[in-house]
Amino acid sequence: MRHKLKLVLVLVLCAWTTAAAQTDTVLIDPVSAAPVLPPPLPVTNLQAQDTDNDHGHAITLTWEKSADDGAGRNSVLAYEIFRWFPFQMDVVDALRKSVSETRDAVRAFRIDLPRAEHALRELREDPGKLRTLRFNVARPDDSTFQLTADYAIRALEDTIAFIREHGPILKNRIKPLQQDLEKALAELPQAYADYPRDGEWRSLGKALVGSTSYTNTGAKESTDKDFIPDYTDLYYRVEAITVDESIRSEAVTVGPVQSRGQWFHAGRVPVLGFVLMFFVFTLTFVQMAKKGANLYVRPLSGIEAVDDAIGRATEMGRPILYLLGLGDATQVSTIASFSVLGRVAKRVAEYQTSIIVPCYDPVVMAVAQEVVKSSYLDAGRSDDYKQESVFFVTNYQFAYVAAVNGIMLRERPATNIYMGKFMAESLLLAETGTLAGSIQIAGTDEIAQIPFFIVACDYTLIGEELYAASAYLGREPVLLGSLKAQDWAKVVIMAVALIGMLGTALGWPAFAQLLQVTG
Amino acid sequence: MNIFERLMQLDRRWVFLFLAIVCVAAYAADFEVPIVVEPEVRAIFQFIDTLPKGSVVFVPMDYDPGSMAELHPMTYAIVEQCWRKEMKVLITALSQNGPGMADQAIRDIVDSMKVPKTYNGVSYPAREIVNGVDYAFLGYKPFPAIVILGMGQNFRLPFPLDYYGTPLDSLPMMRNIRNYSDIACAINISGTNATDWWISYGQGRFGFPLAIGVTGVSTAQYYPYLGSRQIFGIMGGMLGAAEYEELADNPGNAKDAMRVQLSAHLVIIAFVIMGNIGFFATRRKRKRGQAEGGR
Amino acid sequence: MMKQQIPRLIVLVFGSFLLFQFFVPHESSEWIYEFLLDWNIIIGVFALAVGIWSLFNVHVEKIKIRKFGWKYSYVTVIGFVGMVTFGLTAQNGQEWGWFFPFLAAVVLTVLMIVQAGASKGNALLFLGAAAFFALAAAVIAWLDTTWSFYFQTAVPLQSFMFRRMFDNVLVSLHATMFSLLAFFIASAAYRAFRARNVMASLLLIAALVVMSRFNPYLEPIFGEQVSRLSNWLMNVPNLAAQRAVIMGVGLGMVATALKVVLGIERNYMGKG
Amino acid sequence: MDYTTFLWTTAGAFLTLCIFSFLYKDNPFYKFAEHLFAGLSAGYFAMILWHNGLIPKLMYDRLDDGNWYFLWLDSSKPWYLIPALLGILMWARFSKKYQWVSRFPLAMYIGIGAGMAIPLEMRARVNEQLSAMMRSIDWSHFFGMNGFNLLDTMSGLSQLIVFIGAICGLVYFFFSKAHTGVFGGMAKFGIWILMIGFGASFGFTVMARVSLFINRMQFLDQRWIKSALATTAPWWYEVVLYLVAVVVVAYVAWELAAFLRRKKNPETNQVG
Repeated sequence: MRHKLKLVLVLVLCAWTTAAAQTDTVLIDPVSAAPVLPPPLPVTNLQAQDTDNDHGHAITLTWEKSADDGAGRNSVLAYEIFRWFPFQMDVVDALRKSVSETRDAVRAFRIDLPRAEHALRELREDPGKLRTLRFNVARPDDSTFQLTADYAIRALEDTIAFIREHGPILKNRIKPLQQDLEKALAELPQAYADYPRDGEWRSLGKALVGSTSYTNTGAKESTDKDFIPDYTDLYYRVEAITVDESIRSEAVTVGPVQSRGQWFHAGRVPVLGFVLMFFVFTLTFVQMAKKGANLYVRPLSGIEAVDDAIGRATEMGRPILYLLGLGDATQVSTIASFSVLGRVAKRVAEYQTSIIVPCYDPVVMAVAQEVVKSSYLDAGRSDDYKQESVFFVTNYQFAYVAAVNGIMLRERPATNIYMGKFMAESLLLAETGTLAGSIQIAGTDEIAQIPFFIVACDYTLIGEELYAASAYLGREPVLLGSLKAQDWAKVVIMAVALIGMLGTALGWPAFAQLLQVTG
Repeated sequence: MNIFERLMQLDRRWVFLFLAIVCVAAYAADFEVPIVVEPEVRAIFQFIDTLPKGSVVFVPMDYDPGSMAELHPMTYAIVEQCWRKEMKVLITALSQNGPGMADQAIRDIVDSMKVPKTYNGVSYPAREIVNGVDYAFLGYKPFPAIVILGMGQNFRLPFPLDYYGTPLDSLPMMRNIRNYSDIACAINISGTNATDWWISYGQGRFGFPLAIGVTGVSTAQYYPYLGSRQIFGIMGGMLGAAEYEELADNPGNAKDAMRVQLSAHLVIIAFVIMGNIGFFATRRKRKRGQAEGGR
Repeated sequence: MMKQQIPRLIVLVFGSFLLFQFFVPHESSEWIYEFLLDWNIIIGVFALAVGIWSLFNVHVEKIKIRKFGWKYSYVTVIGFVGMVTFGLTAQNGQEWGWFFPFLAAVVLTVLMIVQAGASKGNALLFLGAAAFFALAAAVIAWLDTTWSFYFQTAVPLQSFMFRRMFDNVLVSLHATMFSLLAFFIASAAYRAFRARNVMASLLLIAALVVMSRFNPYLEPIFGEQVSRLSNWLMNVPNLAAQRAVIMGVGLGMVATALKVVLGIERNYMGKG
Repeated sequence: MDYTTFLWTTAGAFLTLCIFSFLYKDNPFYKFAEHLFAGLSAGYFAMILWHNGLIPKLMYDRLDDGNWYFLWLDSSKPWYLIPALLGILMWARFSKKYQWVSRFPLAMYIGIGAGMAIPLEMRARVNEQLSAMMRSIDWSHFFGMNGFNLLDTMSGLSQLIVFIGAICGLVYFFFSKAHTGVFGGMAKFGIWILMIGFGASFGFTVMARVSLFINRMQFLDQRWIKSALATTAPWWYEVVLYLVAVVVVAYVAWELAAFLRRKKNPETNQVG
């Protein structure tokens, strides 16, 4: 432990000297030092306000460019932003650091102790093992020093004694330190309010030349280094800087300003609008469908193939392989695939053939088991249901593919159905399926994989068709109603796109801007 | 069963076997693939080739080991060309995991400069490449946009010291180099979106000649900049690298891989054409059969 | 009621909360959001046990009915147990000590349990053997100090065996499986790229043009038009196709998710 | 190359060859590699989840004083007991009778996914694409530098094709209207654009996939064969190399014999 502290000191010293050396180099730079620049003019009209549409902990600064930015002497390279920090922040930082360091030390002790004990035992048995010693032994800073077994044993004994003695002490120190930290955090608002006493300006960063705004986004966790407290008076200042950082404009100060979180995100109104529109469409058409309106849907060959394929499997006496893809159960494409699986499994149960569902994710497997089970129940054949037909393979892309390829060649399913999210493995699966002589029906929303399915499968549901498949297979009016809603939403989208495009072209960009989502 | 029907029902394993044999043979063989150099690559080569001795070529290597396979050959060819022509090279690595790899690449090229070579009919003697005289490697600094802007003012702003910790003014080569106005051109070889900044912040603001080398996947998206003359050349992926190696008469990994790539592509195209010939031949027969059946 | 209505209510409550949470940037809504995401991770971790149970069941079943290729099931079980053992242990020094006997004991324990599950009658014998090997493993673990267990720290993820297994075996298998695509893309192209109708022809021609971009033998004939055309295909029709598919998929996703949240689509959840 | 590295590389190379043998047919070597891959990867995944999911989410991060508690009682975030309990409900799946209990956590899982997806997908896939479409055409490009040059991706004509293509692609996805008349024509144009885009995307991928195979060849050649035949390598490296080669040659010969035998009596001819 002592040598670790020493090391830290040396590192800090090194860092400081390097930093100092670097600053020196800039100052004596002979090329740029030739003509001394006059300081640029400061920014004007500096304003600070809470950043909109966020969770708080952020302030946005806006200003008008310095007269020397892009015009005048054109000497501005960037704008440097400062915030006023009360010294209390240092107290908080220090406490935070010691909490985390103490915790790290306790954690490290837990790993080091058995290793040190092991090394010690080994060394005592056979001093020759010094060369293969895995444990870092503290050594004096002396280049002539030669590590001997005796020294190593003594150092290890020291280390072990140190850990044994200080481990519990450190462990017990964490809680009091944490309480101190909480207390220090509670005092922060007051410390900020004491501006300009007991604090100083610190640089936050630079905004590139030509920019007129800067957002100081802090962390919301009080344990984070960049924490900015909400509802606390903050002060900012901006300076224009030149190539030579020591030549800079006079500072412009702004404040006090407080950050706070918003309860509504105004930039996302267009999304809300579309969601509500869709919601209304869905409810309307579902109601219409319930009342018995005749809803036409155009035939999809991929869907019609499903029935034939199940019939074919029954004739051949071979199973049906259903893959849900690589998505987890939170992904909508997987959820859509569950619905299709339900329909397919019901037909499978009715035809009394069998289905195999190898899964990539345990949760997906659990849901798929429920789905298949209830489909068998619906078909009135719950006795035929075998839970083992829906099983987990592995959660590693190409291992899954290898295993499924093996299943395809050994079980020789009559039909392979791929629905859901597929990545690079799409072609591997589909080609192996063709080799095994299976009829293949695929549906995915992964654009990059659609070409491969189109090429290798007999029927492919492209993109949105995957999401319509369940409604098509179920033929329930309620679900067909929601297809109608999708179509009307498409009409709205096309109309909006056309109006927006023409509007932008004819010099009326307001419409396009209205629908722009920000944030 | 005539030949076309056989062609239609060819077991895919013949395709696999043929492809595998061709690929392995192409990998093992030592034949030269004719590489047709596109004008956007030739522009880079000729620009560098016609530079006078002692000019400074700036090569920012903004990629990490992930895209090494495609981009390393470009760097090797360009830097060696510059050194053979007795030019100076300035290198940065604005990708976080890149500097170590870039350093290794520089050492490799320095080693290969120790033997005399003949490129495009011109013999070049062996040369000892000296750090600070023939090249300077500035290393990595975060925030590429700021670094690129800062270098436009003075290289010493973002890089007071080079990668090896030497102050820039102690390097003989850097004494006369202040900012972009002192370099002949910049060839940005990049696997990240730093290319966007080189184009808009670097070239856009300071107007030096810029060419880029990017990964195959992102090649298509940078072609518009060629049309608007913001860049004077572009090398895309393995193909672009191979083209440059061809121009520089300095075959390396990219040209090696191109042999296999090309053979594989040819095999695939040949099979597609064969499949279509078989398809049309049998279709005519099928149609005839149907017609006869109808009669 | 318990079996159907409550799950549906849960979907409605959580679904609509997260739907509206998107429009509320405030810290408190964010806090719940992050907490809920953690829930999903935690449930996923617990579900893994179910997955592994299923994996073992499948292989035990295979061995039991002597299904075609049942012997290979042992390979899977050994691989799994080995990797888990490597993932929980790390060396303390350079030596291995009794690590490999320990590994063997652990593997044998699990194999005996599998055998007990697959056997028809003498299960007790295998369970006894499993207990014996488990005891042996425990004794070795107790006495041997050249290595230790690490349950709470991620040390084993960097340990010798785990890393080597990953770097050499898993990565090799993964990369090779992936590289099979080079062959499959060829056979798929051969089989499917036939000008059957307009659509297939368009697919075929576009693919051939883009592929020819890499072909130097064509360049002298067509000049640079091929590469320009392939660029155009990638940037114009491909972009249009992507837009159409993305927007359609977006609507389909929203429709499906909405149906699930509102309980219109109930097929994904079991009945009875 | 030291001998452990060489042996591990040999293992990787051998498994690489095993997987490649799948191109001929399903065979014992592939089965071995496949089952090993499945077991190892499941174990790997379990350990990653253990060390990066379970421990940090449930144990480590929840500890404030460095102590390790059972089940987070007494820690400062006791509410993490809720997801843990829900996770334990997942284990109801082990019982056939109480399986339905696991529907509660599953419903939550799906509810969170569906609810989150509605606004997110609406924004990312519909609103953003719509905004991009509205700005996609720069009319000055019709008259300015590019004119009507079809092959220029920036020309006004190309931009117009992207816009119309996307609209017609959307028309193709209409479900509740028959594809007839003008509407049918638009849908047809839409599916053509889709097909051209997909073809281009297919052709573009070929090069990347072939690169994967080149990469595997380079692995076998440079990492394995060259290191075994290196002059500095011990003699037995070469022996190991030849042993693997003998296995490969023997298997090929065996399969060839089987192939010829099948040719003689075609009635036993079987694929795969």
